[in-house]
Amino acid sequence: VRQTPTQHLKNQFPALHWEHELGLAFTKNRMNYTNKFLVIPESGDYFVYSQITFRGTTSECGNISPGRQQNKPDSIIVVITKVTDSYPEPSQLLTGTKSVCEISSNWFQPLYLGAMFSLQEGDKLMVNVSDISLVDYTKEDKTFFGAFLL
Amino acid sequence: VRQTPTQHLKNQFPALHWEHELGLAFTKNRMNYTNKFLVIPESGDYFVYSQITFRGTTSECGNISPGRQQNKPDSIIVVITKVTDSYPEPSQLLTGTKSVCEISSNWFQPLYLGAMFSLQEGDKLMVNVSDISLVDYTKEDKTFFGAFLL
Amino acid sequence: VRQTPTQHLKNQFPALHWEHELGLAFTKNRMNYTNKFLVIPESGDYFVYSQITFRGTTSECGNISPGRQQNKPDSIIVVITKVTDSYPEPSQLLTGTKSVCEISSNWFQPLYLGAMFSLQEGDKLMVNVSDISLVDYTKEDKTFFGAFLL
Amino acid sequence: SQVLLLLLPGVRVQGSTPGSRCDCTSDIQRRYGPFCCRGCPMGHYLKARCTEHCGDSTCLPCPRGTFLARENHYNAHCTRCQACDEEAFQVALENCSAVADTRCGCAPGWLVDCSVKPCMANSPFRCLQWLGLATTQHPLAPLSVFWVQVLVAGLLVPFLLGVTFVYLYWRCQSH
Amino acid sequence: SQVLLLLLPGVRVQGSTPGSRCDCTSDIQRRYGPFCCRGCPMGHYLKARCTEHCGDSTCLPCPRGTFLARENHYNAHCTRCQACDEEAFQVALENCSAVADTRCGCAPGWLVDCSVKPCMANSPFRCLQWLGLATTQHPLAPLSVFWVQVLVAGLLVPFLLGVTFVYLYWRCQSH
Repeated sequence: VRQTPTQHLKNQFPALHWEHELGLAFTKNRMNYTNKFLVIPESGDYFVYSQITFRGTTSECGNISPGRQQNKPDSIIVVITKVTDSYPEPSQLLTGTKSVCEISSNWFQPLYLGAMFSLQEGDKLMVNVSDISLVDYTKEDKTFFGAFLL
Repeated sequence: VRQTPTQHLKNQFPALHWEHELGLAFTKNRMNYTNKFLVIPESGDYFVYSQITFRGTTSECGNISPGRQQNKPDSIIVVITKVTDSYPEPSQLLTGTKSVCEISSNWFQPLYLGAMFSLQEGDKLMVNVSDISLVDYTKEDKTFFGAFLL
Repeated sequence: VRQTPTQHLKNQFPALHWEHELGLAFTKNRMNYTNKFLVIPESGDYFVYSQITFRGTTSECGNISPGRQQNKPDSIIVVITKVTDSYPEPSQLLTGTKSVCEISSNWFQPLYLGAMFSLQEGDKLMVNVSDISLVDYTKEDKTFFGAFLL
Repeated sequence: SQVLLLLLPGVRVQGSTPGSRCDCTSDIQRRYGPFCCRGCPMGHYLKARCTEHCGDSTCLPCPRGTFLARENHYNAHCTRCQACDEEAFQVALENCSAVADTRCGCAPGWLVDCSVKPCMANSPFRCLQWLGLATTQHPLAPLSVFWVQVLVAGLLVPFLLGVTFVYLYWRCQSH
Repeated sequence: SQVLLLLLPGVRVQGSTPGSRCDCTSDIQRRYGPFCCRGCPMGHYLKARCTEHCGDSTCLPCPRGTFLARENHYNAHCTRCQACDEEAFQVALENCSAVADTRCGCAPGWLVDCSVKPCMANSPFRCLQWLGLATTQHPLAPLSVFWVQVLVAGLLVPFLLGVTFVYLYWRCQSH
């Protein structure tokens, strides 16, 4: 499932939209993708993974002037979230969080996540990010999201 | 298996304690967790993975003063180690090592590792880190450790 | 498959050579390694992964002098590439790309990649890096590359 | 290899108010195969589904260190409580209970210092001692020492020159 | 669970010039089991192999948003077109077609500013407005303005005082 990000959810970080048919993206064996969610077709143990490449121009924190106080960093966060019928609140399965305080004119870096979970048929997975405008969506080999039954 | 760190081993980096029953953590199919070790129930090929989120206040290295020499960085290290009856010394399966020289007032970042290994029944896996006090153990979706039979 | 890098390919980034028999490295079930390529023995869905640990001495970008302009960062890039008989050009399956602008005297950091792909019998996988001289090939637990059939 | 499941003694069957209508369409019940079951209350997880129409699910209390804050659910696992970051001098303002997560914060007399900008709801934070505010909050960063020197040089030198100039001028006039 | 494959109506069979020799050794054909098949043209992907010796493969046009730039291939998937980085003010100089990827660049009057050093073929880049070059390309960073002031104050003031002092001393001696 490859990535075309649009901002949607209210209370959490915005969720990403994904391309799920073209190029390297595919869904098979009844794994379904609808409106930002991967839908689990059958209960079992799944390996869930994602990489998000973030990029930005320099942060205020990286601005070095003589006699400067140490600034607070910005941050980049990616969360793989599960939404399930059995409980009214989404739960955070995986979180990648990194501080950003770069002194260069611009920066770019990936955050990778992957782990095994017991999921139920009908459970839905999505990827939320702290700031969609920082996500590098230009190439499908840099930003991706997937899951497979073990 | 989720993480509650306590320092124990002498000669290597300290090993982490893990929560293996509550929340997202679980063991099944005779995979066992005892005293910081995942114990391999049957010989075979396993995918072993872990993420450790480190966090700290600024390092001396990041202290910028005019005409300063370039300092040596601190570092954060995570090692997935195998202990086996067939050999008296533990062996390092996977290592994530990163230099840290942040100019911000504090920093946080994850290190992720994952790969396939042929393991024997009774082999034990543990996670060692360079400095337990830098490990963010507050939430199970940030710091985790797992293995599954392929 | 463990890593002994030599520079070879023309138009892309240089490809790495790998150790595929000694230590933790192994090939089995007709998965073959020849001349920098993992060769896919049978069509199917594979999980492909790699970690490259990069290290270098400080970059010009990290050189902080009072009144300095913000410099452009260097970068470290790792690409897992597929070469197939069915198409005359290689295709990039996974890319990890990070800017580097460290103020310390030296730096080191890993880039990890992993995802599932539908591959055909005879497809070949290789790992390319932006600069072989920055790759830390000293220990097999820091820099590795692998794939397994799901 | 198979999963080992332990039957726990002391199981308590939970349910909502007896006699309330049961038609599987309201939030309260949920269809599991032929039956329509009532959900579990907060602080409990679903151990087994009901075995008769409009029956009660078998729900067990969340183990210590876990919680579930919502009513009428069918979750088979309780969520793990977060731990407070002792390295950042955080304290548990409210300990985790079976129905609510730990609430981390700063002890009285300590200041919440958000670790990132912008500061969001669950951003990491540190606790700074309020008392020693002048020293810990804004310790004299080594860099401002540099500025003190510049200031001294920038003021003192002209002042000294000025004094010398006035003295010489006065001596010159007095001859 | 099995994969669902849809047979698409309106399939077009592709092939190279009829009558050209067919011996599976040249680049043009490729052996698939007993048969030797012709490859697909650019802009098409392989839907099904030929069913007779030296027959044509069944090739379909690449869906919108994908492309394949090379001839006589047997690829079952088209490559996805790259997107231009709008956050970096990039524009598509050439939109993606079935036979060529998107070509990203900067609009007329904008400057390509490579984001990394050394700058390589597909290095990330930003577009800077050319017009305001003096201000945007190397805007006099606020920082260096500051240093100029320090320099002026640090040199000029002692110099002026020095000159006044010498002048007065000279006048004093000459009386």
